[in-house]
Amino acid sequence: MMRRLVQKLAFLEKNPRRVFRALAALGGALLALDALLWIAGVYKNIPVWHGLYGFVMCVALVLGAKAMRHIVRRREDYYAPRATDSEEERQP
Amino acid sequence: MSETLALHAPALVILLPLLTAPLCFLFSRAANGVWATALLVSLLSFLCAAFLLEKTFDGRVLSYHFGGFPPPLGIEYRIDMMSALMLLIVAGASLLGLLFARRSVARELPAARQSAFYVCYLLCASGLLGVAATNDAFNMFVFLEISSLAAYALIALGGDRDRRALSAAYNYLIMGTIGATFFVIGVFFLYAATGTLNMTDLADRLHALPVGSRSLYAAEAFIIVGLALKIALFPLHVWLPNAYAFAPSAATVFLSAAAAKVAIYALVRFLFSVFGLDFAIGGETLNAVILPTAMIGMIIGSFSAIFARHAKRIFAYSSIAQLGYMMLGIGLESREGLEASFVYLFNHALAKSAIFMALGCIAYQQASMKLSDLHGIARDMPWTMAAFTIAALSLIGAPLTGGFIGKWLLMDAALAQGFWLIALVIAAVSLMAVLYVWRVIEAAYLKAPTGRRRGAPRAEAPRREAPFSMLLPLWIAALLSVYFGVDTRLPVGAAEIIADSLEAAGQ
Amino acid sequence: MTPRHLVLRAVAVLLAPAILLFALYVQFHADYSPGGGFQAGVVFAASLILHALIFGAGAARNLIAMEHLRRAMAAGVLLYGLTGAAGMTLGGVFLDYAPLAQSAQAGRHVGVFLVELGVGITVAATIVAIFRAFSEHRQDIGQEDW
Amino acid sequence: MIPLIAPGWLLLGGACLIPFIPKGAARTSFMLALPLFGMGLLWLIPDGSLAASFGGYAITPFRMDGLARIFCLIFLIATFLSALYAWHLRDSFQHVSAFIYAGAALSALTAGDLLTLFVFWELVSLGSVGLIWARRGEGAWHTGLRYLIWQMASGLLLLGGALFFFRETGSLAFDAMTLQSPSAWLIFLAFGIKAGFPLLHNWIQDAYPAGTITGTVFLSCFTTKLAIYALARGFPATEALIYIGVIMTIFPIFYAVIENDLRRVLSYSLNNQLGFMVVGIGIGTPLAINGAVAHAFCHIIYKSLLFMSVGAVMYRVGTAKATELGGLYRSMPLTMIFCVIAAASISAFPLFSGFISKSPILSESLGGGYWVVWFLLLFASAGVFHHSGIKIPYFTFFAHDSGRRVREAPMHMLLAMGIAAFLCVAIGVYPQALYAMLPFPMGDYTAYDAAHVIGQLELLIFSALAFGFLMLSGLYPPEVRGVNLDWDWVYRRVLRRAFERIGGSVLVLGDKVWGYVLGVWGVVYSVLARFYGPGGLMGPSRAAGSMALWTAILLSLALLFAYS
Repeated sequence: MMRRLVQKLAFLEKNPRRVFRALAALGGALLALDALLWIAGVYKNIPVWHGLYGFVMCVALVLGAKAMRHIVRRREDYYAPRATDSEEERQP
Repeated sequence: MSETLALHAPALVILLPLLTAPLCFLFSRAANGVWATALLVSLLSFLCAAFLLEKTFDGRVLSYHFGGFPPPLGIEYRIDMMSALMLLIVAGASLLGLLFARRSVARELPAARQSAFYVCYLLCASGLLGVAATNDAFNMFVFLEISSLAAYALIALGGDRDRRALSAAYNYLIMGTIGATFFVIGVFFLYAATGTLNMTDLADRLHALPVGSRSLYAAEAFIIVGLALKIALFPLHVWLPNAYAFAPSAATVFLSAAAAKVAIYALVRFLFSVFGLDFAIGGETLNAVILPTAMIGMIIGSFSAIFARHAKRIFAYSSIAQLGYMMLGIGLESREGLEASFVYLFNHALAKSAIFMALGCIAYQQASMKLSDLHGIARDMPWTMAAFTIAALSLIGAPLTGGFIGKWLLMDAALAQGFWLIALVIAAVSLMAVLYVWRVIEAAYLKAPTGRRRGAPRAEAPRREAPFSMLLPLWIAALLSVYFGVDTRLPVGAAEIIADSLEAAGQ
Repeated sequence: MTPRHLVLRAVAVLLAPAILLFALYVQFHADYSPGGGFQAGVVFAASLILHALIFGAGAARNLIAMEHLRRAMAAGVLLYGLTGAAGMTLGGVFLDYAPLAQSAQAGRHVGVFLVELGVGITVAATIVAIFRAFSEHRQDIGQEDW
Repeated sequence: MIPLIAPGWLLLGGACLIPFIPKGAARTSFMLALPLFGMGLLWLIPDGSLAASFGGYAITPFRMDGLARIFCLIFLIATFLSALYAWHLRDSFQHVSAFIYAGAALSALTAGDLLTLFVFWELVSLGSVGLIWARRGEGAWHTGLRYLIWQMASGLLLLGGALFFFRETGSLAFDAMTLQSPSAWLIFLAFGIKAGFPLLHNWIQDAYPAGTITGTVFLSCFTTKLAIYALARGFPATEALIYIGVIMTIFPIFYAVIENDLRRVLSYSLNNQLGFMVVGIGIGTPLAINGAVAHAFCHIIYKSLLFMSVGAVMYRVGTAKATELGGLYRSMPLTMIFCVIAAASISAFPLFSGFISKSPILSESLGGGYWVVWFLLLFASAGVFHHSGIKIPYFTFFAHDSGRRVREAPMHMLLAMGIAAFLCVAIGVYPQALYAMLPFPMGDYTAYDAAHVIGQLELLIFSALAFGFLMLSGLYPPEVRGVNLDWDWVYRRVLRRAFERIGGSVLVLGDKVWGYVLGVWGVVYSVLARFYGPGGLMGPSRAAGSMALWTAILLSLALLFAYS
């Protein structure tokens, strides 16, 4: 079972656009369902808001963080030798 | 039986060691025999003290009339809660110190002087016990002198290992004698003015006297200064560090736990029970004198401890700082302050004796007590250093140890009167305690042991753990200092009764 | 060794027993006339010190060894204490001499006698010992050792 | 029936016994049995409290009620899972530290007064620092010290607060307070440090990646959640908390996106999750508090699961840096699955635990009229998905193949992760069981209505789309080695440099002044030495002479006071 799972994942890994397209299709379907339910009057939320907001904010987040990196990033041994991180201590 | 014991216990607790001392001196040559006798007597004395504490825990006062002459004519021993607590501390410290002493003394003193050590030890203990028990001012002086003379001898006995002990003992002798003289001058002034030496009677007669008697003011000044010398209150503390540092280990254990505390007791007795706070040097004036000196003493003592290089001297200086805490509670002149002082005193006796026992264990294994020679000692002596760490935590005032409750009560007492600054100083001095304790811990646990020391006095065997007979009392003291940090009924209960009675007397 | 200070030595030999006798008088008549263990002890010690002054430290050591002096010191204190304790064990309190004999008065006689004797022994021994300690003191710590 | 021993005390007692049990199966079984016994005790102990007296103060060393009970339960579960995860460990120091840590945290939960709370609050610090020091090495030593200083500062603030509180109210009881007195502010700050308030948060990201593999799993469970409990108990419905919490949810996600060390990413994300809980407490309605508590409950499980899976990778590969990892799904598929489950939980996918606990907080922020807060929390939710939900599994198990081929995680780690993963799903599928244990009744609240589910799914899918879009277009910042400066830069670098600089100049100045002082002293000394020195006027010992002088001075002062 594990082997088949790994094979499937390997296939997906080689075709990232396929994954993206599947996701986009799922997103589109959700938007449609959202709008339909809103029209049918099941709830009073603003339709499609969550999706758009999520997309925009995530892009903003990543780009913002990318910009921030220019300011805050330093070499890895900046605080050495008074710091430790998730790596085995390397021998000097 | 119980009734007979209740009748005689106030005298027995002191007479047992007092009479055993010459007995040992007369008959025994073998140090071990003397040690065993002294231990037995100390145990009996301790049991008497515990019995007295139990008897007085409901606020009862026991009185013993010497020779059957009722006070104020005869000498009276009067055991109230405060006396009983001091008796317990002194007798307990003496017992622990003796348990510890056998191997330590055998290693540190030449065979010829070992019996003398125990005799002096017993005399010193009986003197301190006597101060705590007696209700007669002159008798108190006598006991103060018995304990002091014995203490000088005890310290001087360290001279075989380190000649500096002799000079330390000499300094202590000079200062102690001045202190005792001042004290007795004060007592004579009081006697001249009132015609009595019984302290209860003194208090009554003093208050009946017209206000403004000059000789009484002088009496109070002399007594306060004389006792301050015995307490080693800043700036009269200079004799203490060397005396503690160079005395034989077992003597340091006992003196640090009991001697200065008994002097504090005597001061409290005179200030609150005899003179009362509305007397000449009372109230505001006392506040103005004791609080600053206590605080300066705390800070200076801690600084000296931080910069000291000799492990025993570090904790001798720390004693000066810790005595400052106790004086602070007294200087606050409130019920809470007194309560805090006595709780602190009790817990400090335990923690400090444990610390000096741990240092004694180290001294048993190596001659040098320099911090630089203690590197890596925790590897060789894990049990000793573990107990040391526990006791040091109590000294710092870590939660779940006796030191914590003492400091907490003291801070609470200071805040109760709105003394923010004092509370801050208490906190700051506790942090300083972390620093000097840390220096020892760092040396013992974190530094790699230095190789063979050059010019070592003798070919030293590899360091090993101290013998069981020394570890036992050490661990008893260390564990007790944790126990009384969790179950505070005994120290706090006793201190509450003491504070109540002193407050009643001080009004 | 040629004898010197013949007069002093002769006088001392004559005086010493008299002083000792006087010391005993002061000791044992203390409860009716001025005196007591302390004074008697000092007087007693004075005779021994006189002896030592005249005949030298060696003779004094021969007369009574330091060891015995020490024992005497302790024994005196012990006599005092045990007498006090005896009152305690016989039904009184410490230093209460009444129970020591048939009648209270006789008991107090015995008690005071013993106690004063203890004081006398200790004082005499201590004073001689102090004198010895000073007179036989050797300089073993030089000025510069401090 | 209070005389039953409290679960926390049981663990503390057990911790003292651990060194005496031979290493190996006997000891590990003992360590697993302790939390199980604790759960049994928890089940037996009814609500109530135990009054005692300490140093003349009335204290409540033990108190059990709804709020404490659920936290106790999750702490015990976490202890069990972490201990199971650490089955392979043969380090007594870590074992004892971990159990003192867990026991102290549990005891702090059941503390009914500030003094008891303080005692265990400090013990938590002491126990936990051992898990960092156990990494052994200069870096770990310094990191541990920094961590300890923060924790001790928190403890001292709490102690000071307790003292003032007692002076103000005459009681030490630990109950709801208002931010109106200095004492409450001190206590608030003390809790704030442990809860990772903004600018007080750095110790989390500094210390957690520095812990041992198993130690960090323990660390992630207790300290911060204890602070959440304390806030829920002491400061419910304190409006300041809402805004503090919102900031806590926002700023860490930026750092999490660009951080390379995956355990540090998780630490930032932990900080962000705490923000949600703090907001819930700040809103303070019963539903919001329930949400915060439930979120803490679920959070402990999925966050420790995340730390476990990353830890398992680190155990096999030797590093947890995104730049060094990738493609590990081939070697460690089970670990990957558990990691994805945890990621889905923290991202609040429907049917996973995060969803059912986060929804009440979001609903209440909307219901309470905090529109801006709601917007920002929504943004933070998307951000969580981005860095914890996608980044952690993606860069560890997928992305570019690092070429590392290792063995699957050891059995006991898989078992611990499996149980945690099962709990994540179980709670998500059947939330009523958790809701029933919450301190306030949940009524007929359900997270699973159409609006919630669709809205959340939409948010997550489109966040994933954004990630895909950025990756495919190459806009996504590449993973690079490096450290990112955070607020701790101020004290780790700026203050340190300044201190060294100032210290240096002070030393230079000091040398000059000292020179003069020595010169003057030389003169004075030679005069004094003539009097006090060996053979001098005042005898061989200087000390005795000066002391006598002091005595005279003091006596004259005393007399002066007496006659004045």
